[in-house]
Amino acid sequence: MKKKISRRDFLKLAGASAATGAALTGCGPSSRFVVREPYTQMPEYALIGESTFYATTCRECAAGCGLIVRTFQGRAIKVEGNKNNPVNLGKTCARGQATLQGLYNPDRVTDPLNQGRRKTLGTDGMNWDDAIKVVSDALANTDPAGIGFLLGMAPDHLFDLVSDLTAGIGAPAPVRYGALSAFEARATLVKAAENVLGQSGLPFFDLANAELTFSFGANFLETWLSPVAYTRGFSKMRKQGKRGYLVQFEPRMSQTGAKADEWIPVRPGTEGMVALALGKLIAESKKQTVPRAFVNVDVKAVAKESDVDEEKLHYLADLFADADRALAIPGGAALGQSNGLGTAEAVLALDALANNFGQPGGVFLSPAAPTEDNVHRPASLQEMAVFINKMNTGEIKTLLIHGVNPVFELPKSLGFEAALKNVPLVISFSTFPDETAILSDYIFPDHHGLESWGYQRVATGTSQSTLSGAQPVVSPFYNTQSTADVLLAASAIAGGKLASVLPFKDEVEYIQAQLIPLIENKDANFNAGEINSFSAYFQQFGGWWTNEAALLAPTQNTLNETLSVESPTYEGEGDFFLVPFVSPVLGEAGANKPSLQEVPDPTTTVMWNSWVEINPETAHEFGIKSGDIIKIVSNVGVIETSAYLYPAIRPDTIAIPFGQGHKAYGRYAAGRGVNPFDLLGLKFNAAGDIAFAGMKVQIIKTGKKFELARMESEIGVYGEGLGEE
Amino acid sequence: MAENISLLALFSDLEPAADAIDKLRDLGVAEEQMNVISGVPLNEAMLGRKEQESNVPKLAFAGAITGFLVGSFLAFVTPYWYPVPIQVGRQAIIPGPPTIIVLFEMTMLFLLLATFLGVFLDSFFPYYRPLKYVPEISDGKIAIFFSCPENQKDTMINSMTILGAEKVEVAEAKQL
Amino acid sequence: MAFKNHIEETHGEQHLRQKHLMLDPKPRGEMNAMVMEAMHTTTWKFWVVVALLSAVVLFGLFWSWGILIAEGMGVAGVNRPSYWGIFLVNTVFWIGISHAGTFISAILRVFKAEFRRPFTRAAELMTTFGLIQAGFSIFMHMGRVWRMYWLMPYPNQRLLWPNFHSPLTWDLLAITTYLLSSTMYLYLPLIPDLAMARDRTKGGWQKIFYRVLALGFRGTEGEWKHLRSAMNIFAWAIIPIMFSVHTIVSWDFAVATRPGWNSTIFGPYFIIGALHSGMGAVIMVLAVVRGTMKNMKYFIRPEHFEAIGKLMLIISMGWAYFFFNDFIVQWYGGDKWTQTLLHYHESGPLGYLWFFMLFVNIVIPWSVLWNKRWRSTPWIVFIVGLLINVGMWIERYIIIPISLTINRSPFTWKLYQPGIEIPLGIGTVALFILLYLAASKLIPLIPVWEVQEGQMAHSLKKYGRESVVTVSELE
Amino acid sequence: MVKKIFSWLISPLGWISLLILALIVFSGIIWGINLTQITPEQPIEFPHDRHISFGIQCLYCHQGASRGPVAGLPTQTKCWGCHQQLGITKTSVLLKPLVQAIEKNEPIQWIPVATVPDFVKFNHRPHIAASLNCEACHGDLSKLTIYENPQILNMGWCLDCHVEKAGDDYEKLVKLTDCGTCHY
Amino acid sequence: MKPIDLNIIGAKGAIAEEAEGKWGMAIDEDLCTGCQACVAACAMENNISFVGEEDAAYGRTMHWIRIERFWEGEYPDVRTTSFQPMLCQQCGHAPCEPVCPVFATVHSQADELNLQVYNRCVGTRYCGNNCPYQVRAFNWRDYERPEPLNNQLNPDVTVRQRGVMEKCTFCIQRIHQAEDTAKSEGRELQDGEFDPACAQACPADAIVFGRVDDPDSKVSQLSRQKRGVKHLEDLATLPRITYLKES
Repeated sequence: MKKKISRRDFLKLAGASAATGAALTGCGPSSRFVVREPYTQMPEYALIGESTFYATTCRECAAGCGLIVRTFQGRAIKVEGNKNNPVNLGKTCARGQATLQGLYNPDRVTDPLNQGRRKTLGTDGMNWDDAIKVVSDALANTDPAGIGFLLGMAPDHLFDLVSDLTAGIGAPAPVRYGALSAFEARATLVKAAENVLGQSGLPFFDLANAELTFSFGANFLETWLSPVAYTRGFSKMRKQGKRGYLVQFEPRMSQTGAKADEWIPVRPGTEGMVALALGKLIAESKKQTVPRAFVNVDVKAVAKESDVDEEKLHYLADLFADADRALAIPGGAALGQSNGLGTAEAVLALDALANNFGQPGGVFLSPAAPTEDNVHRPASLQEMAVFINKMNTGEIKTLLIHGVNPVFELPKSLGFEAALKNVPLVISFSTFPDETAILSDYIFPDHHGLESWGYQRVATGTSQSTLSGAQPVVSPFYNTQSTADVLLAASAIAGGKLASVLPFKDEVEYIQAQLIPLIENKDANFNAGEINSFSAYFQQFGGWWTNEAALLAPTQNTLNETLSVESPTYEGEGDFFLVPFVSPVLGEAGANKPSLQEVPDPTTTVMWNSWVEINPETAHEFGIKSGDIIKIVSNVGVIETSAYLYPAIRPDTIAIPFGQGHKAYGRYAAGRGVNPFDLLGLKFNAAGDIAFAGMKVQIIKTGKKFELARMESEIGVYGEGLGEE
Repeated sequence: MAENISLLALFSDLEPAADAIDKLRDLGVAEEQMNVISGVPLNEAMLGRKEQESNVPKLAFAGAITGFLVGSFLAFVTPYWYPVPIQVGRQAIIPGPPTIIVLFEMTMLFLLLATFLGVFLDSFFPYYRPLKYVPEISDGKIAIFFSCPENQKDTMINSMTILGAEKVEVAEAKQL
Repeated sequence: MAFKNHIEETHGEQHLRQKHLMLDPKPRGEMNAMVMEAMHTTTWKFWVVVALLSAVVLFGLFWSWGILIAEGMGVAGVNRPSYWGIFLVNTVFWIGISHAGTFISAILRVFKAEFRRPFTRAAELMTTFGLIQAGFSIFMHMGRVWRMYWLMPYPNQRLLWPNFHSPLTWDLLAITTYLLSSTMYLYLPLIPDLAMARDRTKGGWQKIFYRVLALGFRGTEGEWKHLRSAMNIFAWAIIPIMFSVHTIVSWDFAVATRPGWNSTIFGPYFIIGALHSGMGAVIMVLAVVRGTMKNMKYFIRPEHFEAIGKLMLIISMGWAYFFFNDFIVQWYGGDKWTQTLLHYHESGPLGYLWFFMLFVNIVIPWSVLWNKRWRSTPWIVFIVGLLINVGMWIERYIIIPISLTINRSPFTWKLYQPGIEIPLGIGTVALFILLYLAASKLIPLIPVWEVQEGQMAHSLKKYGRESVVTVSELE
Repeated sequence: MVKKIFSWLISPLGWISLLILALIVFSGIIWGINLTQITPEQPIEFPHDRHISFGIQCLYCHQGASRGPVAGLPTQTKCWGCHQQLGITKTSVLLKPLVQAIEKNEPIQWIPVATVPDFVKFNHRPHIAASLNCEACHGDLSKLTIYENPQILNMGWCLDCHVEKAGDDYEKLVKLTDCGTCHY
Repeated sequence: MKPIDLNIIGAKGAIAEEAEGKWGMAIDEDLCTGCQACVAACAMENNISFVGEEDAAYGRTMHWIRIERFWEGEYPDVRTTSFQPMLCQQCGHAPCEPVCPVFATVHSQADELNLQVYNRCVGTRYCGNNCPYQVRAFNWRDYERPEPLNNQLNPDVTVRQRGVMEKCTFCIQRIHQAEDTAKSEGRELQDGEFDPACAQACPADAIVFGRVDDPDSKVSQLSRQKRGVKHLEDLATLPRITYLKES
């Protein structure tokens, strides 16, 4: 059992570890004259020649999966899922597996830098005392109203710490953002839940027990909310007594669509209308009176507008009506439309019609977070727009950025990069030299996630109320410092109000202070009487969670109010709907991991690059062949990338993955592929999320060609070059 | 007994050479004291000489047997060299058809090696010391080397010259 | 009347003598002088060619090979699923070339085809030099060529011997056997000619070179007896070896569980293919030797091109027969993968190669070589030989990398694009030619004693009014 | 000139000279190989014999051997545990590197001697469990200062012992001679 | 364990009746979501090199496991075939084994696995040609793994040199380690005690690993299901992986 170990002690414990990895030489016996360095002081729990396993939390996305990291002689060797963590139960996704290539990435920020907004990563190193002085001065000398904190998506301890700090000194609350939250349309989902379910919060869909699932754009097997948790749910759904049936409504077949039993290619933006029409037909099929929510729907008109046959609608309605445990899930691109909020409400109304609120295989509200949670969701893009406006007007004097890469993760049209110029002082705490970091005045690199302490509230994905715990698995590889420590130290130096707001010695002490309220709750995975033991258990188990499911059953039933989904409006001129989607493999920040770059995309098997998906029929019409470089023109931008003739996309739609197109971010990411955010306009839906799937674009053949690296064979899979059969 | 000397008679044609051999025989030169050297292969029958012995076929046969044994060693013994014979693709440790290939190739290899070696052994190749030879032989001349007692030298030279020898002289061993 | 008749007869005889080398004897000394002169007459053009080829060998072969070894197979074009590429194509090609030598000097010797006499050595040289290129190609192909010795059977502390289940081990045994025996078979009949060269060289390093190589050969009855007896054994024994070599090479493919490869006809199909390219190569070499070397118009005459041309026509027919045999069996009963493969051969991106192969391997020889005058013309048969060699190389290219594209796992199909194989392949060609050029200056390219022996055996005999060539059995 | 050399070469003296030359080249190669096998110089000339004479067990320092694949090297704090109590530690030239390492808190850079190549996956535990003692492979260290391999650690040596230990137990022999037991 | 077959004329006739092997897998295609977690996990566990875009495009990826999917039908009724993880089938009667001239790929009698002995491999690539599943990966180059990425290398797995063939080992290092642990604790290895990296990572639990010669193991029970098929079964390669088809 572990005692409380302060982080600095830990550094000494893990010590200067082995250099055994340095000269692993392949199949020759030339590993002969290798220097072997033993620990200077061996950690008491380490055994020579045996691996040590640490429980921590995955930081690759905000889902909060628990990890067990195998370390050997002070090196992290392998990431495995934490079997106890209720989010992932021992499983991981590809991104989680590759997290070690972030830790040992050859392109990390190794020292605190006086970056000075250079074009490339600066070499002007500083020492940490000066760095902390810079932060301290910034915090002390800026008018509190002029301090802007921009943090990553995850609701973690740093967010709590910064929230306490800003609240204490009267600065604006920190803003959390991540590209994933825009693609998930989280704000819309939360808003719709508030409207339909009567409570604010992220809905939890009990996929595991559903017999029939209609998913409207929710790509829950890839990146949506908590992919590993939903994949487990999917697996259980398929394995249950009567094999669960999945119908996916989306214009472009996602990986989830590929696993669905039926894929309904609806016109982008009409998902909500289809849901309403289905609601009417289901009620009719069930021989019920059509609830008021659905009475205004003209099924014929919907069929016409959505490009789904009336017959098909009838068939689907019967399917839904006959199912014992039917579930409808709104999400993803369906909500990223001008009518996204209406769509989300309409789909949730289907759940209401199925009467599955709080039932197995139905809709719940995610459990309340174990610790206090001020702002439960990341900022919507509209809120980001407001933030950027504040930057432009000079309202923000000092901007501190951590865990997010807004230059890359925000649509170009929002003008974040330009707005940065209007902020006098920008400090980045990025671990990697990403686009935002190199445009900052200073980079004070945080540890990699696997080198740092922390906790993270699990927003959704499990029925238990969960706080996922993080601890360093290796000693920091470079001269980096925890951002929390930097802020604490800076506050302490600044003195005055700043010091009194955060009277903590270091990060670990802060975390422990936050954990104290949990000791009370005895119905959890472990019990401890006092904080030191509690803290040790917390690290050992990789977090804290309730034993019992803590899901909340929605109460409100909205079927008696008329629902309507207006026709979607699209921005831009062009023949094609543009559907950007997050690369299921890379996510928003995986591009700098070489092995992840080489993991093929599940649906297209493309590696190492971006592509644009076009229906083969359309491509044929335009004379586009596989691998032709295509110019995609929207009203705000132009990008060029190779065409992938994708059989499962609407002929009037093209799709581009998000995840590549970095200009910085290390050797494996920079200069590779394109960023579809360059094309997006500034249309928001009623909940403030960007209508990212509501663009119309033009495509122009450039005559250039670049063959994509594909795992699949074009000959074997598409019969390319096999001649006429 | 008088000391023997070695003589060389050079003929440009087959007939006189054959006649000369008969004559030499008459003059009492023993068969094994004569040696015919030519630039093209001549049958013993052409010169009316008795057939030469060659060990080459016998050696070749011995080589073939050796090769078969070597092949057998490779095919039947070496797979059992490793403590537990290594299994591949559920084939027998000593697979039938491939064994035949190994046996065949090794037999043939050693057969031909022994044949080649046989030529060397039988002909005392390589031999770089001085030998009795005249370069005209490779121009198609036929040379008869024979030895006779020194006192018969002139008789021999005369009779050879009469029979059409281009040149008759005492053979000297020279560096070839 | 009688006078006129006489004139006609002698004219006929003269014509025959002009036509047949065997009836056109020259004194041995003169022939020797001609051969030596051919060997020693070297023009500046020769040195230009040698310099060019040496450069090609240095950069194409050794430099590229160095890169290949240092960088790994990645610089070549091999990939999944085409794990084998041009290296193996070249190996099979060169082994094929090498078959002509044995065919001419062993099979024709056994069957006493007299026209072979002047060019047996030229053909045997091709065998040895071709096999050297084949060996090079195989070693290039290996991912870790520095561990090559593990293929050899030798006692070692690991207690591991080669795997005799593997066709590649059979290959190694067979090619080693073939290389050794063909080299010995080249060397044995060379000894008397080396002795000849020794006698006609006055001094310098050449004298020592010939003296060492001639082993002290004089031409005694015993020496001739042993030599001929050995050559007889060789001629008989090397024929099954030659057959086994190319059959085993074909088994590399035929025993594999791959569509298109798993064919019982591959053994004879490969042998006939080898002879096809080999004869083409022989005729090219002869045309070049006749055209460029001094005095060679006496030794190599249209009658030889005519005879080889006839052989080529027959072999081309044989090749067509086996090709069709292989094709129809696969086409008729083939499973879906084989069907796909055959379809891919014809209509894939490289389908034109398939048709080109059939054109140059069948159409061209059939339409040219039936004509006696055409097939007696060196430059025509040279072009035919060249085309056949290109065609046969393409045949192996189709069998190896193109067929490897299609397997039972369609997710992996990928077309092969050659990389560093091309300079390496050109390097082997250059090395082959270079070795040949060197040999032509170092050893008598014409087996003078064999020619003389043949001329002794041939005579004209009159049957009534006709003069007929007769051969007496001297051997 | 060439002729002269040739005639000299075929003389007995020539043959013998050639033979000697070949021998020199051959022994040069052997010496080169041998160079790669000699025991390297260590940062501390560690006297194994003295430590053993004090009755210290191998496993006291190389404690991983009974538990897992690697026997391991002791941390310098372990060395220090005893050595700080010894007066000689401060004065001995031999121990200077140790003192320095402790002062600077830097690891001692040992050079492993009893190594197998990366492609051999050796595990100490089953060997100890099969009641082999350390001397069986590492030799009698009570007579050595710096460790030297008592034999070349090659596959033949491993295999010999494996076959011997398997005895008549066929199943054990199969396991102990399986390629996958050591190479993966 | 059966003693060695002394049969001189190597018969292959009896293979269909051979034992079912030792280790095996059942892969449920209905559950596999194609998420590639197994691919990444395998690469991380087994020190698999990344080859870069150019080589990846040319069919030189080094993954030991890949997910295959094809397309069926025409738009709008188009759909993918079920995602099929393809890895070494550890054939009982492996076509890759006999063709290796140096015994670099052999059948392990102890573990009933198809072994690739990297240090014995000379790189003839015949095994790769002869594998009907095309799951072997060749080290086309010494692929660069810049500092400090090499810190992550798994010490239990050999780092392969250029010119060497490699392939899935069923994570033999984990098998050995688990067996060793069980032995040191004096007990039998339990079903599900350990998993290869792919099965361990699989979020959908589509990959189940275990003893196929134990009729009670989870993998045996799954393999007995009616929807279980062996890939390319007609080649009589005796694959140890059973694919459970979508019902």
